[in-house]
Amino acid sequence: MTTETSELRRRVQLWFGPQHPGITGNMSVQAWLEGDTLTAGVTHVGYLHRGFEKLMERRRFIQSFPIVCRICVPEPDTNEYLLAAGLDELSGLAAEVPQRGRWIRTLVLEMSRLQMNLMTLGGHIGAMAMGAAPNWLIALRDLVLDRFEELTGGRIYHMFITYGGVRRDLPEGFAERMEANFRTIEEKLPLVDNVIFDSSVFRKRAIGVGVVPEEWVDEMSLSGPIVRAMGIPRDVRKDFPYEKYPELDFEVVTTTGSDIYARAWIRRQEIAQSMDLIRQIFRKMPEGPYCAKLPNMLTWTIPPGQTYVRAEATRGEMGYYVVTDGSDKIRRVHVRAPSYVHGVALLERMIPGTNIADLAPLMVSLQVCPPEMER
Amino acid sequence: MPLGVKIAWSLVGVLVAIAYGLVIAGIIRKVMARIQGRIGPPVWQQFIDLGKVIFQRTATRHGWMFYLAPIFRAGGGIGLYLLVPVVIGVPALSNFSFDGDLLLVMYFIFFGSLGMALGAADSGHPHSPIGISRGLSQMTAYELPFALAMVAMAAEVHSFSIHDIIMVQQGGILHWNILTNPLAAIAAFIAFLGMNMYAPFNIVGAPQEIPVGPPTEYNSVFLSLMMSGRAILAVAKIVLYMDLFLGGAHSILEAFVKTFIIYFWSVFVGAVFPRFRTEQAVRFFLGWPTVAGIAGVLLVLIR
Amino acid sequence: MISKLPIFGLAAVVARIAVPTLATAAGSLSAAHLLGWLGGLTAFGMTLLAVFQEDMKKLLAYSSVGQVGYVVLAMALMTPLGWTAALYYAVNHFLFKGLLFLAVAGVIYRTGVRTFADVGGLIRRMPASFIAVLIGIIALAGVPPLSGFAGKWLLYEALMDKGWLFLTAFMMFASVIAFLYCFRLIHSIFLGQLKDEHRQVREAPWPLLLAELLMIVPILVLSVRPRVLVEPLQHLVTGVFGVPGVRFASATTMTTSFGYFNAAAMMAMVVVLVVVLLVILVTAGAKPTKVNQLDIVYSGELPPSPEEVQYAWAFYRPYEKAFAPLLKARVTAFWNGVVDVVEGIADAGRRFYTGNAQTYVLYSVLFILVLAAFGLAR
Amino acid sequence: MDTKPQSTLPVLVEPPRGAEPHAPLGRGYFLGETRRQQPLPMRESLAKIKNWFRANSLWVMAYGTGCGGIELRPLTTARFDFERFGMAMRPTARQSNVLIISGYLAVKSLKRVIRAYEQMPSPKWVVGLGSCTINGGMYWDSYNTINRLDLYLPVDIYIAGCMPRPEALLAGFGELMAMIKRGEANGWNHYLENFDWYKENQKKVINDWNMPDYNW
Repeated sequence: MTTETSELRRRVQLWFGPQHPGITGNMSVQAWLEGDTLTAGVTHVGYLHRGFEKLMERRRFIQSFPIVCRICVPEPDTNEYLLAAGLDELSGLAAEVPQRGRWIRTLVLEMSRLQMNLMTLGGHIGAMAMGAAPNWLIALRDLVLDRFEELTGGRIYHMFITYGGVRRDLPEGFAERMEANFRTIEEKLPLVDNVIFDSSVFRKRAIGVGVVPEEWVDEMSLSGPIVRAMGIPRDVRKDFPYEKYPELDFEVVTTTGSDIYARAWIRRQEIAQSMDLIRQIFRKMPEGPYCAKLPNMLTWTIPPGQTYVRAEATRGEMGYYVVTDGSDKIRRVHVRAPSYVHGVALLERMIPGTNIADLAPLMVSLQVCPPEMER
Repeated sequence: MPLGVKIAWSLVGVLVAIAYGLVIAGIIRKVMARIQGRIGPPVWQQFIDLGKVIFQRTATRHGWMFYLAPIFRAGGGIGLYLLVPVVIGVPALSNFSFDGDLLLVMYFIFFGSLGMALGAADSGHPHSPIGISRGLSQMTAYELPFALAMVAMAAEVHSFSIHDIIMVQQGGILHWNILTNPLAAIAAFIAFLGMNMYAPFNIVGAPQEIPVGPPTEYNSVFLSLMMSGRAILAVAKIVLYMDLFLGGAHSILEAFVKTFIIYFWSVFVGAVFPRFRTEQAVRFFLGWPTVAGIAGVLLVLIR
Repeated sequence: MISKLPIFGLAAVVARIAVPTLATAAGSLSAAHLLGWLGGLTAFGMTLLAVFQEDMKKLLAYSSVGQVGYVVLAMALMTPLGWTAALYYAVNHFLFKGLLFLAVAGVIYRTGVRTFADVGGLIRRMPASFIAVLIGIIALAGVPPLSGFAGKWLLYEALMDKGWLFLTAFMMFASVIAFLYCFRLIHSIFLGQLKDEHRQVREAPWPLLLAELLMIVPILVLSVRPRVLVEPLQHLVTGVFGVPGVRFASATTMTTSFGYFNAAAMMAMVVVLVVVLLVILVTAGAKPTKVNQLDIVYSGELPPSPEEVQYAWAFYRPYEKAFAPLLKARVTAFWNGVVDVVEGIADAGRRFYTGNAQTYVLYSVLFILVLAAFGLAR
Repeated sequence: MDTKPQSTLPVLVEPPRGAEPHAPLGRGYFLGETRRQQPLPMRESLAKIKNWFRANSLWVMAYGTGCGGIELRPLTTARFDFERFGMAMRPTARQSNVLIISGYLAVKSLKRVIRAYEQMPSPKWVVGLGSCTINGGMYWDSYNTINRLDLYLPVDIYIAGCMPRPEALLAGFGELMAMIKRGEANGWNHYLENFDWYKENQKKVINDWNMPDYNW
């Protein structure tokens, strides 16, 4: 009469996504729930797959730039920079990129890190249903987007960094307007700190939740804020300096705890760090040309070769492996996307034992960016 | 007053209460929006939403129990409202409050919740029972400080009659229970946060976790009844609190002002907090709100 | 229902011997007060344990023990009102718990499983049993329109009248916890997704349904006219104490020194509200299309089998976590002891619950006879 | 000879994993008894009033199908705030009226979008956001995306751009509201009237078709 209840009936299968407000984009986590604890989870991708790496093999070098920025929608500039840096290196254009061009590239990269961190910090508490802080932070992010629009003409997709430098020089009075925006941001941030880091409920929800063990760092090649939240000062900007980062004065932000709270704290510190770096850039930037003399984009060919370039995105180390074969198109490109590691491998490994309520904050704190996972 | 006239007045009262509940919900959306730095919807947005939902061209249902959730939600709200005197001394607005006492009112709150849970569970969606499991867990937890406060109130006047509890508070603000027994009032008002399901206690419908909990499958006319039920339930609960702690109301205007203040207590708390996990919410209510309630009862015993 | 019989024994014993001694001892911390807290703690602890059961019958067994706790508490009050409450509660509990056991027995008989996770969605196959359980749990939860509320109301009025304020609040808390298992009982068996192997299940056999009907009718009568039962019980109690606890203001209204309650008006209000709202729901708006079982909003994906969509196992896990400090460490040993005892009692009790309708009817008749004999003897 | 009228519906739905279905394949789990084909012209009394209510309370389904989802965040939050026009995000398809296809659609997403669309109660509207929904945009030659959205779903309004700014979205929604008030936004009617055509198109691109056919 009494039979042992089968495993199948003890658990409930739930899909987080693709149509789910708790998911950070168009992806899904198929999870199994027992009581209120997730016992297993599988990440499903493919909802956004466009085949970038394939599409680029059919396009000329300059045609690849509009495509490549769509790889990570909220933070496109890292992708543009990496493709540009790879092509620079392979074509020998790297030596000709003028100093100001490099400074502007660094500026754009930092601005994009700033706006992404502002959004993600709001996401941390937004995933726990606190509406006010994300609203404020996204409004602050819009200020940075305004500057992007002024500089590049686009709010989200900029297509600004190209091989040989950047597309145009800074507009008149750009630094002053940026400074005014920074003052607004700095005025608002203490309020945000107050409702996030001083909130007893957030502390209860975030401290000790979603801890990533230190052994996984090398085993799973983790990077970015996840690693820095363990106290390991690993940052591509310091370890493998690129562009003008060696000339900038900054320390890698670290903390201990490795939980959701620690990662949120890292992002909060990096917002301040980005603003500081941008101020330094404006101070140190020399006058001069912003772009090398470019060859005819329709006939330009790059000699055969291959290279791997990397940069620090807000999510971790982002890398491009670029192969050229002497034609006017890229032979092969592979994107090393941090979200792929964090969103598929790490997330699946962390789901067992997670409370159902903690999945959304966990995903935000791992900063999973679905389009980057699928390319 | 003849029964027929009384029923007619009550019907008017119910409609007014639904409208008032919708207006309050609209103002809340506006206030929340302003806190978040937005303009927010117009205050009458809830009426438009309600109309839109009724005018939906198609509707879907599951089993026949599916009908029960909106009916019980609205029935619980209306029933609760009918048992609570709104304005003292005006027979037209005191509803059927003489047919029941505080215990009945307390259990009528559960009538709506339990019925809603039963109906929603029939949809077969896993989010419904998960949400209900969370909601019922939280309900038992805030019930303890609430019950302590109720017991303190009732012991003070040696009666469970809401009318008696109002009458003992007459004669100025110093006689209000919120001042004569502040500890019990604290316990009750914290329980009120849990009852109203604003953050940090909005664990039932949590969109980031189980969108949107029990009413996931509800649509069209079902949803409209649920929305009006929620509106009148909110009004009935704040009227109950007004009667218990703020000395009731002598005029409709006074009732509006007092209920408004009571409701906004939970909104302002809700605007600046994220959400608890279920077990954290349960433990919270069993912690110092309960201690406050016990102290409130002790206060009555000492006196 | 068997577990109720000792209550009457207890009542008789307490009435003859204990009243004089205990009543005189009432003052500081009386033995009655201790007995009261014992009853209260039993009600709370057993209710809490019932919430976490995965087996239908175990849930009902724990629930019964918890309900006996209420009766013991009411007995310990040593007031006319308290005794009336205790006796009313006992009779009422006999009715709805018998109903629940019968209905659940029907489900077990037809499906052959006793674990919540193994059934579900049976409302489509066994609607009559569903209605029986629905009435049973509404009466058990003490939610207004049905007879359970009168029992709860009498108990609270008696407790407040005696001045045991903390016990009143504690009992309110415990009785709300009962909602948790009430909901679980009905949801996990009858609502949600129907399993594939139960698509051909038939309604419970008619003798069982008849027995259920025998229970439902008195419950409904008591819901409208609790006076029918309270008045004779009152007579019994008045024999002991000399003063009545409950007065009857009208045919349907009961009053105590603390409050009043009109059962018929309540029932009328609920019925009118439900009918009116149902009419509104059916006539207004678009005509609903019935969709099938697995046609649910599932994040845009197709749901897997009904087994994996039904949330039934470990239903109140967060609640268990919240009470973990209470259920852990040193207390565990104590509760384990309690559990062993209770399980022993439940196992013994299970021999009476044969699942055979005739036996149940026999029990009922015997019980009523004993009740009548008891009443006559007074 | 079996004289019972045969179902005109093709058997499409696989039973869930590990289940031995008792009901006829394709009917037991997902399908209702009859498929309700409602030719729904907007000829009803009070149509104007109803449309006014519908237009002023658009509930958008929270489903960011593509890149455009990134501009929906600013749209809902402090700076652009679409709630002041009575719009709100709803997390469940049963309670939403507007489906925003924010950008390109991968074939895998298309399947989920169709399912979500069919579960929404009518009247319902589809907003195509970005160039990708019009002609494929810059992914016109990708092997995994669809190029023209209106082959698969009835699009009521397109908002062009890559990606359109929040202001453009607000303007688009304003236009949609005006269309609804005029009674012109009848995409869902079109879907019902040409149901077979839409299904045929959908099945052409979705190879592993295991979707229930329902339309209410």
